Amino acid sequence: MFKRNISFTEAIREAVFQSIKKDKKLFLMGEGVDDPSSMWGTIKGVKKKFGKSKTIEMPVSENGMIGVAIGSAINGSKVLVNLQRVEFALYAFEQIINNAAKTSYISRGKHSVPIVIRMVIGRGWGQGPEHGQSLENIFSAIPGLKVVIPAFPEEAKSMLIASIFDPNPVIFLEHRWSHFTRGKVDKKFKIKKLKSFNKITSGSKLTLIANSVNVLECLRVSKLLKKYNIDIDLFNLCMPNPLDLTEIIRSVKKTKHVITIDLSHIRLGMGSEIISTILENRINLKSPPIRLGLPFHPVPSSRGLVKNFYPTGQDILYSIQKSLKIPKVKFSQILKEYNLKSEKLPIDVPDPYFKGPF
Amino acid sequence: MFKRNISFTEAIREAVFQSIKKDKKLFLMGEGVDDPSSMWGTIKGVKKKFGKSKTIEMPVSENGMIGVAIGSAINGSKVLVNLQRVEFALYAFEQIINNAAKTSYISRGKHSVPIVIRMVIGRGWGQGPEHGQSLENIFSAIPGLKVVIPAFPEEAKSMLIASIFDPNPVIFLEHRWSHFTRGKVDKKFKIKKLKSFNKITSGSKLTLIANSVNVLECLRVSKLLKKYNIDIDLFNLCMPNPLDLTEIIRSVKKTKHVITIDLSHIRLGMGSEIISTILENRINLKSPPIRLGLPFHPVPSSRGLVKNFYPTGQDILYSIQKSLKIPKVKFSQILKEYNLKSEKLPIDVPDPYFKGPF
Amino acid sequence: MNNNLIKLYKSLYLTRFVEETISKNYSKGQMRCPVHLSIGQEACATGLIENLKKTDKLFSNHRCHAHYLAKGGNLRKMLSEIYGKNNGCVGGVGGSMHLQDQSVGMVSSIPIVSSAMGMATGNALYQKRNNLNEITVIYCGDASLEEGIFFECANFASLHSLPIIFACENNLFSVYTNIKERQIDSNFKKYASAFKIPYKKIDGNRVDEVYKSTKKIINLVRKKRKPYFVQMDTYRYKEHCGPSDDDHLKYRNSNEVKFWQSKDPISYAKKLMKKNNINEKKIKKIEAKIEIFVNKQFKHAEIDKLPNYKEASKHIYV
Amino acid sequence: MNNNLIKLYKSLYLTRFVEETISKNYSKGQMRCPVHLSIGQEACATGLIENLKKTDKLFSNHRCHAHYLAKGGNLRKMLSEIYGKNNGCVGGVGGSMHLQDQSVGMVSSIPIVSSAMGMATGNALYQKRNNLNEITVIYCGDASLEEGIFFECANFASLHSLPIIFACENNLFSVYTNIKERQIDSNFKKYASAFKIPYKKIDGNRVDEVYKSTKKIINLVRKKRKPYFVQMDTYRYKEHCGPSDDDHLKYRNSNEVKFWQSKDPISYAKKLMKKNNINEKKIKKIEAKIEIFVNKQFKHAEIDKLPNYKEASKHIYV
Ligand SMILES: Cc1ncc(C[n+]2csc(CCOP(=O)(O)OP(=O)(O)O)c2C)c(N)n1
Ligand SMILES: Cc1ncc(C[n+]2csc(CCOP(=O)(O)OP(=O)(O)O)c2C)c(N)n1
Ligand SMILES: [Mg+2]
Ligand SMILES: [Mg+2]
Repeated sequence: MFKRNISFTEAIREAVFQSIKKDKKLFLMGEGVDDPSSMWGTIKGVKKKFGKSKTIEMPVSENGMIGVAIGSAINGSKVLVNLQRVEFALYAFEQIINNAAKTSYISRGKHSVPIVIRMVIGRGWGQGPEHGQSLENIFSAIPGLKVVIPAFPEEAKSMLIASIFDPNPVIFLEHRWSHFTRGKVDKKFKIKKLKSFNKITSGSKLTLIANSVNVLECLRVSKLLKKYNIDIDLFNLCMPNPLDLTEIIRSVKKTKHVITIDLSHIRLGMGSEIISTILENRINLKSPPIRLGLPFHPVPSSRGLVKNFYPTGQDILYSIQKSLKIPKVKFSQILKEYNLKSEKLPIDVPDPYFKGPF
Repeated sequence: MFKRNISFTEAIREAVFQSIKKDKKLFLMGEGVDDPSSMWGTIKGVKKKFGKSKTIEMPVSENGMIGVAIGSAINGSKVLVNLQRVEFALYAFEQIINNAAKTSYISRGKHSVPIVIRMVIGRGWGQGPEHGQSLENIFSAIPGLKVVIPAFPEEAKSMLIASIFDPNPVIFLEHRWSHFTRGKVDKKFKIKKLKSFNKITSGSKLTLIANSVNVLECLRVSKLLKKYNIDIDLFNLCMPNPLDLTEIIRSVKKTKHVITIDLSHIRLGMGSEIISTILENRINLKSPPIRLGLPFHPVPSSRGLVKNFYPTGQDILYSIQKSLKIPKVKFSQILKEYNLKSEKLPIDVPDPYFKGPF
Repeated sequence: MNNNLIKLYKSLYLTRFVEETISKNYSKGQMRCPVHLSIGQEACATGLIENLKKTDKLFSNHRCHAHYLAKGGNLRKMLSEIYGKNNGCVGGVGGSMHLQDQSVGMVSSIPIVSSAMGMATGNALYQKRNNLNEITVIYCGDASLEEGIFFECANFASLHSLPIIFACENNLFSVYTNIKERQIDSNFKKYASAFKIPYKKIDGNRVDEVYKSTKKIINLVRKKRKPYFVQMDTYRYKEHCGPSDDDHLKYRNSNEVKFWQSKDPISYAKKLMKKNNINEKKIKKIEAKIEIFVNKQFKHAEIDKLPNYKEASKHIYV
Repeated sequence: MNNNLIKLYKSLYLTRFVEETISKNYSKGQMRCPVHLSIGQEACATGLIENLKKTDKLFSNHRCHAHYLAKGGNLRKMLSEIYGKNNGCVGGVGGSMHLQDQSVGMVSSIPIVSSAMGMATGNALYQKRNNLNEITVIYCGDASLEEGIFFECANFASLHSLPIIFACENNLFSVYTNIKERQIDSNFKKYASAFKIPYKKIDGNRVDEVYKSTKKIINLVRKKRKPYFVQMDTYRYKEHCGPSDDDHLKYRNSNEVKFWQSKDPISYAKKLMKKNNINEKKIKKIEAKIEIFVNKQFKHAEIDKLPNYKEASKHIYV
């Protein structure tokens, strides 16, 4: 296994290039699919390398575009659709929910819809209310869709490949800040099975569940706490739909403490489903579950207003303290070390730690 | 207070007529808004009574239509939009989520969007996968929207009036089966405050939360159990967004037993939010919470396939037994009485009990 | 010519008889799903689809019985589906509004107005990209031209020169609402022209005209790989949804109703046959055979079993 | 005439200078939100909007600075918004893409392509229903004509004869993508005709032509209460989003770029003024005054405070 340190962007691009090579039925579709930005470089050069038949430039017509993707796919094409922001998909909810999600069900499996809809979640630099939503909980409330959210470059590559070769419609959510992360990525092309969770760190004290950029913050926290003998079972909820909670149930049975972090709003977020399921499973927690995530209002633009909006490492630490009742003295030491290590950077750009390498 | 026994349909119609009289800024909009069916009679005769300026017939263009409603409303019109099925709104998610929900927020309250979007939830008679969804959990995951779901004629009237006179965008969900219910309804026009829950029966043994037609079934169950000294705190979750759980928390603190029934899928349904919140509030339940609702797949058409799809009175009874551990003998007696009273009717039409009067 | 006429008549009569039988038996309460009958509109389906190859792909909407049958869809499976039975073409999950039969290229019927439009356009893209000798036909109603997705698809189909026919059945109504209340007029050429898509208006009640005109159009689309818009004016006899007449509601002008009844596609085709020396006896024989066949399929569907509820949770994913 | 020219020039120059200053200062990292500059396209905004009354209502998209300013929007509030400050026109929640100023009829800017279209049409419906002497103008880009909602709104506006102007700035591009890859051609008359909406194409870089043509159109729309489609061809100088040039990316033909630069709307207006005997000195004086004013507003915005984070959870509901 040959692993190199590459960026998330490069990992996505490698997945795309290798998938095109593997399966000539695959092509790309989107607004600006071969423009100089090419989804922030993630699909740069596809046309140059594979010819113009592999990229279809689309008019700014999202609902029609998704319909076209579905119609091509039920015939045997594999289609990778590229949307620069999750919000643009709102125009296409009709096609996504009525047709992409239900075609297999209604046709009794005779038709499949092997499309992947890449959507980027905006954050920072004043994205604001209509360029900063994630909506993963909404897509996860629709049976028939798969929803994939990679956090690390390695996941980005392997999960994009798995999504492309999955016969079902996949909503593939990339956080804009994830694009900057770096990490070791296997050079090989491999189709792995998609699973709901990737375990990031192991521990016995507390189960921590997050995804996308929040996992990076959790990882930092988990590593720090390890030094203080607080070992954490950290899970990346990288496929919230379909949701298989077996591993989480097992973990919480062991730790008896659980914290979830939603990428979107806490309200009706993945955390609510996870925690309800845990409770239905008769697990006696030692302290109440805690949900973190976004408060229930639109994303404001100004950096002054996003203070207290996104969960931070500190928020996570405080929640862990609350759950585990870490002694005050010890906790203030932890907090001190955390604050020392995290640079004081503007709130609206990714923390350098986020770049990895992971 | 003069109350008559009228149907849900008549209650809606009375609310519409009285509201038009009260506020000349109100008008109706929709596909077939003044056709012979006129939303199953709920808005019959508006044009005849109030003139054609009160009804705007719309092309079959849902996204444009909602946009037009919003644009009229921010100026001071009140708009009541009528959609025969929830699914038709999928075309309009863009306008609902981007503009209806966010206009007040973005304009810092300078604009308001006093629109009500009535949508009917289909069930029975083979509605199938694209005419039988409810999606209330999805609308409730969007901050800025209000979501209202009346169960009884009285609620239908008072909550529709309240929705019309609310300055915010309201998704008003009517279950098709609710239209047939009858009950006492105050003749007066009154603008009441919208609240998340209406308490239907009071009790100390268990907290039961449902909405729409499921409340009717719960009411039947609750009345029956009362005879057996099992008194239930039954709540109608008639406004899932914004969600105020104060009353529920109080009730569960008392009963220590909770069951939720979602109108839509259990997965990421209102039950998940309610149960997570209860747990976060450090309430020690005496038995695990139970969530009922729809399994996580599309709505099939055939009456053969909807068996086991919608929660029934029996399902509710079994869940209550599971939660309260009702002695076997007693429970089989209860079940027997329940079965005696509920007629054996086809699964795909409303039970006569559902008609009320309530 | 005569053979052709007979073929067309068979398809017309089959459709009419099937739907009349649905209408007749619906009140027995065994077909427990909404039905949108095409009675009166059959020639739009038959005339065009008779020119298609089995490999050509068809998409439809809520009013899909006629399209399904004209394309050669299995009748037993259609009826079983409407009856909600396990032999239904989609096992009972869809009902009347979701008919499909892969084996004959009847790809999908979607009861959300215009929702199949995007899929059909994507299908045509697939055909073009893979140099198939197939074409795609999307049947749609007059109201479907009010949904934005139609314009998005028309633009894309024209821009990429796709082999797709937008086959619009203009019955002047969306449910109870006249087109005058929804569009500026009922000449759809203006929409086609907006995307430089060639257009033809055809009397949708004359099966020979539909057949002849669309034969040429289909050949053109097949050869030139480019879209075409066909407007077929026609009229529905029954209520929008359900088995009955609803003329007592008076949302349609009674002269208009009479006018269209005088143009009944079945009577018209019959006259045509007679003109071509196909005698009454022969016609009766054809009809009788169809009736026997159809009645048998209804019997089958009636006695088919309800699907097992466990099927309901299958195929959510492939 | 001269007074008019001067008024137009002031608006043009204000817009240009404000945006040049944004461009110049952006790299300082204090305007922390995406900006879509209209440099090169100013005459489309100025020429038309100068004819509007304060009570007329304007809607815009992501590229809204010029529209906001031409409509008389408060500059300080605009800049404070872009700086993410508490004096911003929407208190910092929106940033550059959500400019609005109720006091001058700048109703809303929505950065989702075509999303404001429905609201604008609804606004025109309101004006018509209430017999107001107002009209509505929706500014939109060439790409916005690819979204289905545009057609839905055009149909409705025409059907109900609403006082709305679809003011389309055709800068030939959607981000980096030429209109040729998105639409069959760039003559939008075909879309307007599909709904029998009167149409006029105007050179969007000549403020006098925009002004004169739209004056007539606005009068017509105001009197006749019916929609109009105005196509203004123009060109953006800077990158789609951001403060810089991006000609090195070569997605636009360099001759094309040069051609449009030779048609610069500011230079053109200057020449016009000179022709009308407004001398260089007078022009310089106008410019200097604007520059002083603008620079002062930038200073204000820079020193405005960041909003309190507690504001972020307000106004979710009215
Ligand atoms: C998006 C959407 N809006 C509304 C409806 C309700 N509806 C069902 S059929 C129909 C009429 C469609 O008219 P047309 O397209 O002309 O077809 P026709 O019924 O006349 O054959 C309508 C409005 C729907 N199914 N989907
Ligand atoms: C629905 C939607 N799709 C895509 C985008 C991304 N986007 C932002 S601006 C833009 C270009 C729009 O082009 P045009 O309407 O011509 O306006 P211009 O930028 O040229 O002024 C695009 C595609 C968006 N904001 N909204
Ligand atoms: Mg019709
Ligand atoms: Mg443009």
